[in-house]
Amino acid sequence: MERQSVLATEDEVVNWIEDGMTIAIGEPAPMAMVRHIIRNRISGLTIIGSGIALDYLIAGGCVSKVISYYAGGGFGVAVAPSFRHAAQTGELEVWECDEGVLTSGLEATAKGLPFLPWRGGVGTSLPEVNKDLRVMEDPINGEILLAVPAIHIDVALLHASKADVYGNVQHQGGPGWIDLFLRRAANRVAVQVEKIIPNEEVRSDAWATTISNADAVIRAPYGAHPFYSRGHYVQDKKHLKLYVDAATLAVTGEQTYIEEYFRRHVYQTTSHIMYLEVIGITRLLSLHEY
Amino acid sequence: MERQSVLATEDEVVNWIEDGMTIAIGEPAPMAMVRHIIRNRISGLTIIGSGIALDYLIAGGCVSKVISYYAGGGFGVAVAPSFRHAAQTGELEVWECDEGVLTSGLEATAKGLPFLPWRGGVGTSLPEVNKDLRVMEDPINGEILLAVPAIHIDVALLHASKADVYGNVQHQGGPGWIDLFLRRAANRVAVQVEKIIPNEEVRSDAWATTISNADAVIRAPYGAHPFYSRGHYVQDKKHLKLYVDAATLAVTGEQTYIEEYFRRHVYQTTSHIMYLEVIGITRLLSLHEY
Amino acid sequence: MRYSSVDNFTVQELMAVFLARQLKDGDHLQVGVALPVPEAAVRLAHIMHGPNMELIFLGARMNVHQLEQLPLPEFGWDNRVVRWAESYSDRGHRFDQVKDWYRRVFFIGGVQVDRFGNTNLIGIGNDHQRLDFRGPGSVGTATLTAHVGRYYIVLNNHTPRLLVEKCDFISAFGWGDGGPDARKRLGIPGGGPQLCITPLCVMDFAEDTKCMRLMSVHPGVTVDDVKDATGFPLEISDKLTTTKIPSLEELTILRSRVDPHGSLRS
Amino acid sequence: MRYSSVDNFTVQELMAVFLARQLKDGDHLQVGVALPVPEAAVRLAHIMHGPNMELIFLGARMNVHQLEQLPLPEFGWDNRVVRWAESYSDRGHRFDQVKDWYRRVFFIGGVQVDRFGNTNLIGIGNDHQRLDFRGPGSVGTATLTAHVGRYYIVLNNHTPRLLVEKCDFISAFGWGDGGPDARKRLGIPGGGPQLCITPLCVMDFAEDTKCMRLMSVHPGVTVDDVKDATGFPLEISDKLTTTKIPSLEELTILRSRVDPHGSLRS
Repeated sequence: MERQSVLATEDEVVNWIEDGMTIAIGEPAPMAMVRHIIRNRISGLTIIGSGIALDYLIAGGCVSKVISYYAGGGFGVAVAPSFRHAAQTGELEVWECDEGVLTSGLEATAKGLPFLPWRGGVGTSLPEVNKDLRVMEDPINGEILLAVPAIHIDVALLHASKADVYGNVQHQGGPGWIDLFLRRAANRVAVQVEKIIPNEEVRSDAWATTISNADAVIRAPYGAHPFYSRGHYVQDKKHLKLYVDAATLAVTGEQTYIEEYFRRHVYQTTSHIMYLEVIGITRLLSLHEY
Repeated sequence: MERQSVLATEDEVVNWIEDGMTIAIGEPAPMAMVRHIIRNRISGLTIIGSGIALDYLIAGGCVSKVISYYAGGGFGVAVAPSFRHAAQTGELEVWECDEGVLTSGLEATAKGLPFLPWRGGVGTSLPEVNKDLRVMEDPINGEILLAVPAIHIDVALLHASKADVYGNVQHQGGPGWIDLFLRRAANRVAVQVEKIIPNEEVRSDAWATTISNADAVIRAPYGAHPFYSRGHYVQDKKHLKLYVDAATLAVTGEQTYIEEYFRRHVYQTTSHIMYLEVIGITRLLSLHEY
Repeated sequence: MRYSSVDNFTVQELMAVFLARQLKDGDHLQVGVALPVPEAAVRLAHIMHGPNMELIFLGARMNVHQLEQLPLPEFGWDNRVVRWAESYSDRGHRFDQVKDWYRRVFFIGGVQVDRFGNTNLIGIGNDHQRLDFRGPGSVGTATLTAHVGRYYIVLNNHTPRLLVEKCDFISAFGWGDGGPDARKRLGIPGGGPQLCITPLCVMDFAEDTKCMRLMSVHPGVTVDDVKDATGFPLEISDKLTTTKIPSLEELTILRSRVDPHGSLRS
Repeated sequence: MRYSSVDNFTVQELMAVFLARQLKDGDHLQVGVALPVPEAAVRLAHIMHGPNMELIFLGARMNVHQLEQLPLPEFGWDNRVVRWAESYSDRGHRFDQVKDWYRRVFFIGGVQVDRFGNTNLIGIGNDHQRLDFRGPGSVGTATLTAHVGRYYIVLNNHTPRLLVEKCDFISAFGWGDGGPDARKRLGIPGGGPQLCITPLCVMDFAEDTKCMRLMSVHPGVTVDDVKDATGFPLEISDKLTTTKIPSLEELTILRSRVDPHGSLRS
């Protein structure tokens, strides 16, 4: 009898994901898996995510609802273009929240509770535009709070520095702020990593283990590209501008550029490694952190 | 202008503590400060603490109320002797809880909330014997939960491996399970450490920093004695047996031994360093971890 | 108690081996302080059939299946066990992932245990502020027993004062006033107590009433011995057996790799 | 906007220096992404008079008073700033110590800001599911503004569409419908918005009404310029002044140690 490895392929993990599920996207963005979801034409998803990484999935036609605190843009646009367009036309349902409201709902799930109270958002429009939030009086002092319902996640997809094959994950420079909230609230978690390390390296610094019992570990060097991965590379601004420009044109009716973008980077490739070949080693190595 | 050091003496920290305050005792036990509280004959305290470390403060006459989830004994007794006696005679008020109830109250404070809901304890006697706990229905699904009121701490006293003089604390082998809850709920926190380290060592592994902005850092090598300090020494079983036997005799009416214990280890010394001299370097060095 | 069988094992060894057999590969095993029988059981199971078990001690998570020896800690708070850690199970937020505790298995004792598996660590008496016997407190048991997938009541004694009709106080809710939906009615998700293991016998909970029921007596113990030592009328299983003794392999591994210092034999 | 003063500083530089002067030693300074003026202000204050300030970026806590240069990040999510970390401010539990946020200072923008300092990052329009302009979302502002000791509204533009009578949606509660007890009535502990700083002027909130009030105009800007650019009737402070320009020392440090690449000059 042996201890079982949880090392998995992109295909194995994408097979967990069914149309209509709630999928959480961490930060740094697990772009290898994001692209694989788009490539597999999964649709009707509820996405917990933010920024341009969220925008990819919307542009890719995968999303019908977002639970998002932030979909900012950059590269000349104030708001992620596909998100903005789909939200304005009503194609996309937006579960409006702020970070503290979202994490309260995630913590409720992780703690096995139907709700958690939160003060941030009292006095704002959040409970008006999001009917799942209830204004409540606390049962002890009668203070006004928001009751945030438990938010459930079917699969959380995260990107990190390294992991052993048993699902012990270690981040360099700290995990993204929301990743551990997502992990704790998710039924299953798959973590892309830059590098697989031996179990002995995990044990040598157990405090550095940020996630244990990941359900799958996927080897994906440069797997956050075109975003950053702490300790490894910075974001690829040129590539992101390419995407943002194409997506911005698409919502004005000019679909050519975004179609070409997805064809070249997603549909014509079948795996993350093939994607990296398209990007090219010269570009990748130019993204060094320091 | 310079960045200010928070390095402090035992006297400076004990001056924060007034009769009747709520003081939290971490784990490993910050025994240098526990002894200094007894030495300064502070009384009427509400203590959040556990086990034999809590028992010292009760035997030392400092405590009128405990918020405790566990006051187990060891060394031949099932329950900490002074705690057991004082609780049975009614001298000591016990705010009955379990770990999850306690941490919910501490988290409520840290989150700026008047209460947090918790499921653990539903169906038990806890809300009957602790009237501060309320059985509530959650405002979303109507599930039965306990509402735990925010628990406030005036000063938390903790023991850790190392810190810089700016209050960045790093534990070896992880902090005690409750220490960070206490830290987050406390108005002020003082941390005894085995060693002061340079700020550069902190920065070299920022993820290892478990507490930042400690209000005071006290240099106290062997400061958890007779308890363990992870990465440094194991507990001193002989010394603990001496204490437990003396405290057990005391509650049967024979005060001689506990008085002698306190005289020798607390009242006749004026500082932690003098206490270590009483214990002796030979005994201390015999407590090596591996 | 020492049995005069060929193997000459102690009742603690019998209990540890029995308990080890209840544990399944993949279980996450959480043992509190000062419980040598469960401590030995989880180690034995981990070695014998649990390469994917997770052992949780003092806030550390470990998988030590490959180690030659997994010796019992010398005392409850022996922090040397954390040297095996792969991660810390709470990192300062012990209760932030109870959702996944359906994978956890827990072990609990008490100063009183009632016929429905409710347990009391608060104390004995009528007036909470003036107890006849003040117990150590609930530790994490109210919370753990509410959420873990299943748990086992493990007792060092078997007396009518310990196994009572009704606890003076309940610090961990077992099957309440009985019935298979006792926990569901209160919305308590965990699977509840499965067995009660004592130096005399093993008891389970009857499916319909969730009353404690004698399932097996240890070698040399009679049903009347158990009845006399129990403070409530005990149901008897129609499949009543004698507790299966340790195999040679189990006892060998227990003594050589888990309990080389003989804690369970003293 | 570039001023043709002797120093030839830009309005962004003016705003950054003004804001730096509002910050006190000991403040914990939290800057969101893509806000170069506050980013520069906290760095400048830290160097000039804040050796005990704490800078919080991207979940990392740092004190970098002793560094020669504290350059602005190249883009919002430039993780290289975490190389200065002494600890991580959340370690996976961002909101577990809001109690201590009375020491924090925060900076906020919006797609709309109303006369009582309520801000809107949700969007513009009547129907939330079919907005005319969909904003980026609340980020952490609803929570941060509820708890931080004080905060500053910092805007890159000053137009009647941005500074409105009433926000279509409120994502961060400022002074509600006005009055000094607007926050207290709702039990919101944070100190609320203190000033609104735009490319034209600085506005405070009148003590009695908590209405936005013109406090100082930037050099070369008239009161009428500000009134014309504001979507609500603006109160004028009886202590109205011209915003004090940067000193030579401030501008030198800003340009040499904080903004060597000239982000605020482009």
